[in-house]
Order: sequence, then C-alpha cells, then structure tokens
Amino acid sequence: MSMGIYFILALLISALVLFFSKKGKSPLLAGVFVFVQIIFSLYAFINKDLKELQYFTFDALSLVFLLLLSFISLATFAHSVSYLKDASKRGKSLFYLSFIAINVALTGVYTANNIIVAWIFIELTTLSAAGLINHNRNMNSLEATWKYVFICSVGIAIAYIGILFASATAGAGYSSDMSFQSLQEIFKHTNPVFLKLAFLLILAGYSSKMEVFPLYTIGIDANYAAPAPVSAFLSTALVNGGFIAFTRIFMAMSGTSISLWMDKVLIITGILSLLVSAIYMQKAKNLKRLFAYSTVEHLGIILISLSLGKIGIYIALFQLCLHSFIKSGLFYQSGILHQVLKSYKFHKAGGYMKINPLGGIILLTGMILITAIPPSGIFISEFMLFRELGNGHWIIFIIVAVLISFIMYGIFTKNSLILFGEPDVIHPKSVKTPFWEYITQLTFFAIAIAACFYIPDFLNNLFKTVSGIGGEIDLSIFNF
Amino acid sequence: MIFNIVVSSWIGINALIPRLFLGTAMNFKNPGGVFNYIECDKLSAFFILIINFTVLTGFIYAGGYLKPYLNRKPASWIKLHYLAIVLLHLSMIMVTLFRNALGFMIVWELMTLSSFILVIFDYDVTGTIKIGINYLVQMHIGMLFILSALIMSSHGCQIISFDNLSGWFCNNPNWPVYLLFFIGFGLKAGFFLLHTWLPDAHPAAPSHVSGMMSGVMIKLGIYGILRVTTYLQNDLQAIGASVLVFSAITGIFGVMMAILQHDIKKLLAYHSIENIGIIGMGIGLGIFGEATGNYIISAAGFAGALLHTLNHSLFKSLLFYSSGSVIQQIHTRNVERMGGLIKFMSFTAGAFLIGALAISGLPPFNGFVSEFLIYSSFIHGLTGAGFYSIILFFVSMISLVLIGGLALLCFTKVFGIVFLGQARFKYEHEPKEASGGMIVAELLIIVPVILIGILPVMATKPILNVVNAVFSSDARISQLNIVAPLKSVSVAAMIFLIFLGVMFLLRYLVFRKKTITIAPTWGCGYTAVDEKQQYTATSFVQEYAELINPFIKTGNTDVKFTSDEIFPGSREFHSHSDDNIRLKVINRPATFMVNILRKAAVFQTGKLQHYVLYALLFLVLIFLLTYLKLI
Amino acid sequence: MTALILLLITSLFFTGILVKIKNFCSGKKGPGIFQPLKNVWVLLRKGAVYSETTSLIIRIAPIVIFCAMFMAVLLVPVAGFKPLISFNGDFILFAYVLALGRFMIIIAAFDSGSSFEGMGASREALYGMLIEPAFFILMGSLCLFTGQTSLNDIFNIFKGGNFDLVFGLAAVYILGNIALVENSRIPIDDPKTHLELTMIHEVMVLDTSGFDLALIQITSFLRFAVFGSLIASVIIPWNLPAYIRLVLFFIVQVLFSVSIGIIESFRARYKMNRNQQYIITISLSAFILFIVVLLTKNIL
Amino acid sequence: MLILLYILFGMSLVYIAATERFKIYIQVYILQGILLFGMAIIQLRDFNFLNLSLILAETILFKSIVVPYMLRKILQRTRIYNVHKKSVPGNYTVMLMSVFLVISLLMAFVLSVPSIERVYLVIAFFSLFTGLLLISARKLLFAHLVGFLIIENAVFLFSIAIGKEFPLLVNTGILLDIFIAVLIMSTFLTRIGHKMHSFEAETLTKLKD
Repeated sequence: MSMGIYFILALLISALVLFFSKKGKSPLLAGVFVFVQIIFSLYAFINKDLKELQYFTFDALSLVFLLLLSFISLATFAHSVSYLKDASKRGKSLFYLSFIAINVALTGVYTANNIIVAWIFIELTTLSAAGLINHNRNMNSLEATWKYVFICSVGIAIAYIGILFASATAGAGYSSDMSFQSLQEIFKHTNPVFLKLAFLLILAGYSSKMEVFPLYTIGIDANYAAPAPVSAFLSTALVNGGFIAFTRIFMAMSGTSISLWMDKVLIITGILSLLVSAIYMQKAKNLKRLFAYSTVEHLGIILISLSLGKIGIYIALFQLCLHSFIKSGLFYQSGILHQVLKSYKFHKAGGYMKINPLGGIILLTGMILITAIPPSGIFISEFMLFRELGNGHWIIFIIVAVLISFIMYGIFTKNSLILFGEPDVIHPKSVKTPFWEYITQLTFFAIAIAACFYIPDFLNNLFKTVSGIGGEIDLSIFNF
Repeated sequence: MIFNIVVSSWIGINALIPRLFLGTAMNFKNPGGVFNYIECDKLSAFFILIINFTVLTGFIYAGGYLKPYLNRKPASWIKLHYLAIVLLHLSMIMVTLFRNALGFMIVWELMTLSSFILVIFDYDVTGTIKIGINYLVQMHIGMLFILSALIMSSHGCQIISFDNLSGWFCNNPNWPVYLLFFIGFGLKAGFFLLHTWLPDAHPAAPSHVSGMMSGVMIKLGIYGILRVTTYLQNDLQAIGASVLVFSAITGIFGVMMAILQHDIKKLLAYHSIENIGIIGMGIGLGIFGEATGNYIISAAGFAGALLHTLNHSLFKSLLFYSSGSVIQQIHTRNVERMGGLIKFMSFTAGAFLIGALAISGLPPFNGFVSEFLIYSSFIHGLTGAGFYSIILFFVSMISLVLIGGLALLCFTKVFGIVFLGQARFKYEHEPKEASGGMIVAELLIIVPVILIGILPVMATKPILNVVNAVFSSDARISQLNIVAPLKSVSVAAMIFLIFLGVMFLLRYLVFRKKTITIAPTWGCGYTAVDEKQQYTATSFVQEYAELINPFIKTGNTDVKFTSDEIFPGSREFHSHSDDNIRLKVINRPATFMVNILRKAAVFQTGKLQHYVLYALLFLVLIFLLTYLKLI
Repeated sequence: MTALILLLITSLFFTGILVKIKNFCSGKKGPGIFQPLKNVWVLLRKGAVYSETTSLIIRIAPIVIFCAMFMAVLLVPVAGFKPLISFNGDFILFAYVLALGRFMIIIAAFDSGSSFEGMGASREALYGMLIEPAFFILMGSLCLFTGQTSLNDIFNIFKGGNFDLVFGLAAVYILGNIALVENSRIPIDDPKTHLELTMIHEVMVLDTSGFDLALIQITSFLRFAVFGSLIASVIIPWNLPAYIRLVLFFIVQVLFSVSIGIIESFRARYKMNRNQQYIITISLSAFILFIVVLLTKNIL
Repeated sequence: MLILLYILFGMSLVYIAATERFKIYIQVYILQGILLFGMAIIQLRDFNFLNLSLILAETILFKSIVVPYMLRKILQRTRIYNVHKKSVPGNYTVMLMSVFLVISLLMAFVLSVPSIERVYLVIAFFSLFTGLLLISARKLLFAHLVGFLIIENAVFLFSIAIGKEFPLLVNTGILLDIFIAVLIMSTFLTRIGHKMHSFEAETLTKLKD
C-alpha cells in the first residue's frame, strides 16, 4: 500500500514540477519529495518484510540500501540546490524531474522481489540518469550521456536475455512466477549450461550498472561529465542498485550446482576490475575520473568477497555501505573544489590545501578513508576479506594486496598534485563556500570512521540476515 | 586547545606508566570494550616509557621549532600537525598494548598515517610529498606482510591475535612466519634492503618529527620483532644466526653510507639504520643464546638490545633536535655550508657533542653501556660455544667494532665541520642560539644520557627484569655476570670524572698567573689563510671513500674543459654518493611496474564499439575457460 | 697499585731511551734520557697561545685526552700485578677510552680551522678505525684461548701449555705493530715530520701549546708505557716470584723502547696511501692467529 | 509457413548487415516487425484479446510504426542521409555474418532442450550477433542505434523461443522501458547530429585517459 502511495506522490510531485517549471518552484518540490523518500524508507524500516503490490518486499537487503539512499539523496539534493543556483528554470525542472525519477527507480530496484521487475527499474534508472548526466549540455556531457544510455541499454538487453535463459528450462510443473524465492527453487532444476550462460550474460549486462569490468568505462565517463552532486549519487546509490539487482540473482543461483564456477567467475571479474582501476589510476588526469576508478576498485573487491560465501556477502555489504558514504563525500568535496579551483585537472589545479585549508583537509581525509587506511571502516571489511582469503586463497591474497598497493600509490600521488602541487594559474578565491556545504562530507566521513570502531546492532543484524550468517560466525572483533 | 589534549594525555600516561613498569605485568580483562584485548606486560611498559619520554621532549622542542612556520603555513595545517603528533603518540602507545590483530593493525596503520602527515609538513618543498607517499605505501606493504603472517599463524582460530602464535609455533616450522613478520616489522625499523624509505623521510620531515620517528617510531618495528620473538619455539638457532648476520650487515651498511652523506639529517637517518643493526645484533644474540640454552648470552643480548633501544631513542633525538636548531638558523642541511657554529650557538654545539660521543659508543655516555652489554654477550659466546657459532660470533663482533670505528670517523667529521673552525660561507644572518623550549628539550635528554653512562646498573637492572619476565632466562646468572662488570664500569666512569675535575682545577691553577695570548692560526708559514682553505667534509672522508669504493660508489659531476675555450668560464663540481641498494632494489622495479601499467592503458580508446567488444571478449574468455575446464 | 706505579715509572724514561737509541744509531750524541721530561716541565711552566678561531674544545680536549689515557693505564695489568680496575670484558672499556681520546684529539685538530690539521685528523680517524679491529681480533682470540674475559686473566698466557709460547710471541708481534700505529711512529708516521704535509700526530697539535701540549706529550709517554706493559705481561710467565717479574718487566720495557728506536732509525716510512694496507695487514695477521687458536681449541 | 518467416528474417538480417544506407535500415526494420508479428501470432498458444493486443503493440505498433517514424524524424532533423565512412567492407561483413550463422547454429545445438524451439534459438542468436556486429563494426551512431533495435528484436525472439508469458503489467513495463530508451536515444542522436552534423562515432572519443 505504502509503495503505491509513494509512487503516486512521486508522480504527483513530478507533475507539479512540470507544471511549475516556469515558476522555478522545482527545488522546493524536490525537497518535498526527498522528505517523502525519507519518510518512506523509515516506514519501510519500521515494518520489515512487508510485501507491497505483490512485486515489492521490504527485506533486509532493500532496507539497508533504502536508508542509505535517503541519506545520499538528501545530501545530493542539498548540494544540487547550491550547484544549480544559476541554472535556467527549465534546466532546473528537468534536473529535478530526473532526480525524482531516478530515486523512484532505485527504490523500485531495491525493493523489487521479482527478477523482471528489478530489470525494468534498472532500465528506468538508466533512462532517468540520462537527464542528470546531460545537465551541463556541453559536448562532453552529451558524449557521456550517449555512451551511458546506449551501452547500458545494450547491456541490460543482454542481461534480459540472460534472465530469459535462466528462467527458460525450468521444465513443466514450475510456476512462471519470477520472484526470487521461487527462482531459487527453479534454478535448482535448471540445466546448468543454461544457468551458466544466464549468469554470464547477467553479469556482463549488469556490469554496466555495477561499474565493474567489462562495461565499467561508461560509468566513469558519466561520473566525469555529470555535475559533482550527481556523480556522487551515480557512483553510490546507482551502483548499489546494480549491485542489489545482481546480488539477488547471484544469491538465488548460489544454491545450485554451478556455485563454485560462479565464484571463480566472480573472482576473475573482480581481479580484472582491480587491474583496470590500478592501470588507469596511473594515467588519470582528472580528479573525478580518479574517484570513479576507485569505485571500480571497490566494486571489484566486493565481487571478490561475494565469492567467499556467507561471510563474504557480509563483507560486501559492509564495504559497499561505507564506500557509498565516503565516495559521495569525496564527490561533494570535489564539487566545492571545482568552485574554488575552476578545474578538476591535475596539471591545472593545485595548492588546494593552501587556498582552501578546510576543504583540503577534508579531501585528504577522504583520500585516506577511501584507501582503507584506518580509521576508515573499510579497513575492517578488507581485513575480514584478507582473513577469508587467508584460508586457502593465498594467490588471490597476493594479487589483491599488490593491486591495492598500486591503487593506493596512484590515489595518493594524483591527489597530492591537487592538494599540494603548484597551480599553473591561481584563481582568486572568488566564491566563499558556506560552511554547511562541508557538513555533509564531515558527517559522512564521521560515520565511516565510527564504523571502524563500532557497528550499530540493527545494522549488524540486517547484514547478518542478508548474508544468512546467523550466530555461527563470531564477529567479536567488532567489540571495540 | 591541541596543547591541552597533548599535555593531558601525557600526564595521564606518565602517571600510569611507572606503576606498570615496576609492578608486575597487568592485564585488563573486563569483558567487552576496548580493553578486551589490551595487555600490558613489561615489554610494552618499557616501550611506553621510551615513547612517552621522547614524545614529551619532541613536543617541547616543536614549540620552539615551529615558530618560524606559524605565519608561513595555514593555521589549520599547523593544527593538523599538532593533532597528528597526538595521534602518533596515542597510536604508538596502543601499538604496544594491543594483542589482537585487528586492533593492532588499526593502531599500526594510524601510526603510519599520522607520521605521514607529520612528514609532509613542508609540503611546498619539492619532493617532500613524493617521499611521504613512498613512505606511506612502503609501510602499507609492510602492514600487508604482518597481516599475512598473523592470518597464516592464527589459521582456524576465532580471533586473529598474537596469542595464537605460541600455538602455531609449537606445531609448525617457525622460520616462514617469522620471516614474514621480520619483513613487515623490518620495513618499519629500517633493516638492510628494507630501509629505503628511511633516508628520505627523515630529512624531509621537520626536525622534531625526525627525532620522534627515528627515536621511537622505528623502534616499534623492533618491538614487533621482539614481541614475535617471545613466542618462538623451534628453529631458534637458524633464526638467531640469520638475524645476527643480517643485523651486522645492516649496521655496517648504515654507517658506511652515513659517512658519505653531506646532508646532516640524511646522515643521521643512516645512523638510525646502523643503530637498528646494533639492536638487531642484540636480538639475534638473544635468540641464539636461547637456542643454545646459554642464558648469559641471551640475557646480555636482549638486555643490550633493549637498552640500546632506549639509548638510541635518547641520543638520536638529541642529535636531531640540535641539528634542527642549526638548520633553523642557517636554512640548509648541507654540512659543507656550515662551520664555526659553536661560537654562535654554543649550547646546541655542546648538546650535539654529547650526542655524538654517545652515539659513537664512547664512555662515559650511555651508548657505551648498551654496546658493552652486547660485547659481553659476544665474548661470553666466544669463551664457550661450538665451532661455527664461535666464527659467527667473532665475525659479527668484529663488525660491531668496525661500526664503532666508523661511527667515530663519521661524527668527528660532522662535529668538526659543522661547529668548529670558521664559517665556510657567509651566513645570510647571524645564527642565534636556539630558543628556550628547544634548549629545555635537549637538556631533558642530556640528563639521562649522562646518568645511564655513569650509573649503568640503575638502568640495566629494570631492563634485566623485563628480559627475565618476557624471555626465558635466569635472573641469578644475569645478575651475576652482567651487572657485576657494569658496576666496575660505573666505578671507572666515576674515577674518570673525578680525575677530569682535578685536572681542570689544576689547569685553572696553572693558568691563573700565566699570560694567555690569542693569535691567528699557525699556517705553517703560509700567511694568507682564509676560511675557504679549511678542511672540508668531502676531503676528510676522501681516503675512506677510496677505501670502500668497491662497495659504495661515489661519483663526481663536473664540466669538462673543451679545447676551443681560451678563457674558461666558471665551472661547477660536486660529488655525490648514491644508495645503490635503493636504486637497484626498490626504485627500478617500482618504476618498471608503474611503466608496465601505463603501457597497459592503451585499451581505453574512448570508442564505444571497442567497449562493446571488450564485453564480448570477456564473454568469450569465460566461455573458453569454462570449456577448457580451467574454472 | 704496583701496576700503576710501575707503569708511571716506565713512562718516565721510555721516550728518553727511544730518542737516545735513535741518536746513537745516527751517530749523534744526543740529549740525556730525561730530556723529554725536561721539555714537558718547561711546557708546564709556560703560558699558552690560542688561535682566534678556536673555541672551548681545544681548551678542554687535552685534559680529556689525558684523563682517557689515564683510565687506560688504570686498566692495564703489569706482568701479573693486578690493575686497579679489572672486570670481565674490561678490554672493551680499554679500547673505547683510547677511542675517546682519539675523538677528542681529532675535534681539537678541527677546532683551529687550520688547513693542515684537518688532514692529520682525517688520517688519525681512518687509521684508528682500521686498527681497532686488530686489537679486538687479538683480544677475542686470546679470550678464546684462555677462556677468560678480562685483561688481567687474558694476558696470563704462559701456563706451560703446548702452544703458549707461539701464541705469546704472535700476540707480542701484533701488539708491537698496534703500538706503532697507536703511537704514530715510523713506519706509519714520522714524529720528526719531514712534511708529507706533516704527517698525522704532530700536525694535529700544531696549535696546542703550553700546559695542553705538555699533557698531550705525557699522554703519548703513557701510551707507550701501556703497550709496553701489555707486551711485558704477555711474555713474562706470571707464576714467577714477584721480584723476578719486576726485573723482567723493566728489561722488557727497555728492550721494547730500544727495538722501536732501532726500527725508527733503520726503517723507511711508508707512503701515506700505503698505510691503510699495512694496518689492514696487521688485522689480517691477528685474524690468522685467531684461526689458529680456533683450530687448536676445536681440533687438537 | 513458419520456415518462410525464419528465412525472411535471416535474409533481412544479412541484408541489414551488408547495407549502409539508413533508409534501407529503416525499411528492413519495418519488415522485421511484421515478420515478428507473424511468428508471435503463430506461436501464440491461447488467443485472448489482451495477449493479441499486446503482441500487436509490441510488433506492429512499436517496431513497424513508431520507431521507424522516430528514425525518419532523426534523419530529417539532422539532414544526414548518406554514408561517408565504411569501417569494415561489405563483403567482409557478409563473411562475418556467415561465421556468426554457423556459431549460432552451434550454440543452438549446444543449448538444445526439448522445451525450446531450436530454430528460434538459431534466429535469435543470429540477430543478436548481427546487432552486436552493427554496433562494433559500423562507425556511424545511427547504425549503432539500429544495432540496438536489432538486439531488441533478438530479445523478442528469445522470449518467443522460451515461450514464457509474463503478467501483463510486467510486459507493458518492459515495452515501456524499451520505448523510452529508443525515444531518449533518438533525441540524443538528434542533438549530436545537430551539434556535429554527422554521425561519425570517431567524434565521440573525447572521454578517455
């Protein structure tokens, strides 16, 4: 029911946005929507496992990311308001329209309990993302948008074929109901060849959303061309959407005979993603692209940890949440940086620490957190990952360790150019950034740091329910 | 506000420590909470003492040292710097306290991180950032080594912790895990081949930071090695021997490189490597002694190592601080541009002299005591041990002797060139004596330096307690064989001092009525002497450089004369000595790898079709792998 | 105590004899045996001249050097007469106080900022660094041989064992060479300093005068005496009655000084850049001794 | 009857791969829509109004009327009709097509399950490969768009082949998605055409490191 109300409200608000687009009331309306979003996620959190409109369920996995989404969309909204100060009314209304649309679509992706429905909403995210990416309306954004929309659509079409295969040979006697629970049953009796093919196609297709190898490139272009708050949104909430859509299918398949094979494929994909991010970080000339590559890196790590069974899923969730916080914070900061230095380019911009010390320190902190150096919470998850790799997968352990070191080197060398390097042209600090713009990053980083020392129980329980761990593995290392 | 935090943190910890130190090992076990895995035995307590003292002096010194920067750097950056000092202090203390891997790793990385922020304080000096990042990444790699060792050793345990080591070491060969640990901690401590970050990081950092880092932070690598050593069960002989030899190489390499340096802080950094080598010798001896069940050797070795850790933290920080005062005044680290500073900054000169004497291991200063302990361990080994172990001991003892001699050569050079004679170049402004805070800090260090030198027993007894508590050794024997000679050493030192006093009195009496005339330096009949003709550091070590040329190349760069120039223009010439180990072992492979990565980046064409093709190729790859049963 | 007194006595006339011998060999009459002492006495009564570039260092250095030497004296056994201070591993202290003296004299040389003294200083530092291992190798091998770790017991070699004599003589040879280097005599250095920019030791004290110079000279007397008595206590059997040992001791000392004198008059000095080789050779021979000892201990 | 449709469809694919003229793309695409309609009708198990209308909407309305209309609009707006570049020569593409045909035959045989019409699989795979070929071998964005549409046809064929009916709501959702996708793509294509007066994919390679 509430889902329906939510959809209706969303529709209503977007209609109003369209209607008032001349009046320039769109920010207000979008604010209202964000409020609705937050209320909705809280509602969802209060009554768990509620089934809505037959296709949506508020299970633990969706709840985690709904809460996350409400955080991120609030922050993104706040930043976009200041970002769009001097945008045209039409541009604003279009922007907020797509913003609302993508929020709705993501909510759909998170909560969908049906493989096809999830697919539909994924496609919707692509389409609504187009409006956000192309906001600047210059050549770069146009190119990025075209590539993003096109390749995402192709990928998702391929994923659809995969889904068809997966559900194909369930043989007679099985309901054509495509909800994940029933799929879990169906897959047990599906021809493994088909299943493998399906998994492969789905992985390849959704990789465009998850920003992992092979279709990671478009995500990077999108992050680069989009406005900074949007990049923050894309590389966290949207990526999480792709991750959920994939993980649900993965978990449905993991009971079957091909699970070992899947693990290996995941490890290969993860390592390849790590590799490409390590490679391109040495080359990146642009701050936002650098951050985008670090997203690729983290998703690669997450895929690897997915292949490690239940605890692996726990690790993946943990890392994904923290990554969302830190990465979005970094992108917001990069927006402020662009206001100050007028450029993202490493060889143009520089001396940020001198020009804007607070921002500089925030950037430094974010850089430290994203490279999983304590007190970053990601360190915990990577520690657990290494621990898991430690029993049996020493080769992967070594590969991951080496690549992570390279990535760390890349991030630090590149970022230090911006932070401490000499700018080739020094802009007088024209815009005085108001303090509240830093608050989002400070809070997010604070959360990420706090996670290193303490996990709130409800979150811990959510993760446990998702990964189906229960009590049998001892997480007492979180005791402090 | 930062200041308050720091002060309170010390007052708390300083109050806490002596109880820990003297009292038996205490062991919080209240369920849950941060104290769940904290355990403070005597070893930790000992290191905490060192940390507190050095950080205290470092902080006092920093107050004076950072004054000139206050207006040049953004205030928030200075704040961050102080914050990092506090963080470094706390994390170092926590490192000594934590036993479980996660907590240990977190604080270990925090330590690296805060020191990184401290190192890049002078970020607008070119190269500083690069050095800092290099340091950070190397430490990260070291962390991964330690992590892998811990994970490997606590295989199948609920909680990864150092406490699992004893179990693992009982049932498995010790050396592989120990090797991993040694690499991991050795990277922090700066052993040979693992040292490459060290000679850069110390000069790049401001002096109080170098003092703290070289004084205590790299010692935590030693702490880690000792901690792991306490759990060792078998392979002791092999491990001990290899550690001994490796440390000997480290020591000799460090001091050999140090002599050739003309950047004063780089020189001191190489000396840290040397001293780490000496400490490592002590540890190796200790392990070896345990292996052969000869407790005198082991006790003397471990005690020597611990005492030298303490001593080195003292005199090395003293040296860094005093050199820092010099650098602050004349804005260069090149010794060739200094000279005659004793007349301007006499106290700093005195402090440096004491530090130099101590680090050269000369009586009656503390450096001698710890080296004496290690020596006595050696000679005990000589008097009663097997054939091969005698050769081992003998060779490494001789290397220790060499280290001593070389250190003397090095520090006579530094002190002579920097403080004595005349200024070789004109200083841009008259150097002034260091400000109050810095002097106080140096005084604070000088006191224990001399005290330990005169009353070694006072320092050695507690350390022997630590050794007896932590390592398996016999209290009686150690008391008998180790403390007794030290007693006579202190007697000798007393006599020496008394005699010194008497002689000064005598000199005073003699010169009371005599005429003291001041004349120019005698130039052997050559009258037009000027400061440019003084002996330089390069020429001082030239013979030595020729001697060791096979091992360490020293190159010159100069501009050759061409035939066509009738009136040759100005020429410039300077000699340099480069750390081949660093070039060959670290830089080349690293750059090689990075270049490979760069080359691999051609795949990103920006063409949409290619991206789709990659997806296809990925599918095909997986198909093939599956088809060929590879996965 | 006796050891101390004996040492002091020998140190009084040692140099005198040396000079006498040299003059005799070169067919001169030469001054009396006690001339060096007279010189010292004269110096003691003189005032002092300091270079204007000098600082406190050159004023305190001679005293420290002297005291360090005196410490060494206190540690040295004399032919079975126990030294004042003796403990396990005291030879380490012995070596390091000598090193302390070296350190001080080097920086004192630097203090005058002269263009010559630095050269001497650098040589002194290098040779000191090279000669220390020789001493330690010798000591180590004697430790190994006797199983003792203090000078007093180490030098009590003669116990009538098979190899005592061999080792004793080898030790004497090495000690003699070390003494030559430490006291910077020919073939390392020429105290008469016919240039090669005025050699090692003498050049370092160019700017010292009066009381300080006197102290430094006394120090060199003492150094001779110390090494002499080390040699003496190696080759004199300790189990003889005291008076015989006394006599033998003086004889050995005289012989030692005579031999040095003869060496100085009949032997050419090495080129400076050959010295390192020579010193390393000493260490090498010490090492050979060590190997031999090792083999005898473990095989025979 | 069916066989004829298959063959026609296959022919159309070969043709579309070989040609480079936009007009022909559009016409062939219309033809494919009609063919698909035929197949769907023949395959349809139970005739009821809803399914019929849905199929009509999916094939005739969507594939043969709306999309071609949009494509034409693009061409008219941007006034780009003729082809400048030809990345892989036509004859090579035809060879490639035959190779793909063989591959898709093989795959269809590998994945042969009684519950699936093998022939559909062959055609579906074939059209999938054709679409990918169009995307990766042609250098014109318009061709890429057409390639995407062909892939969508492949999806449709797969869904026929597997013969699963989804609930109506879901089906409409899918349809809507694809429709919006095509809409947005065409708008962007128009924009790009306006900005650069050509569909050269080469001009869209600014974004890289």
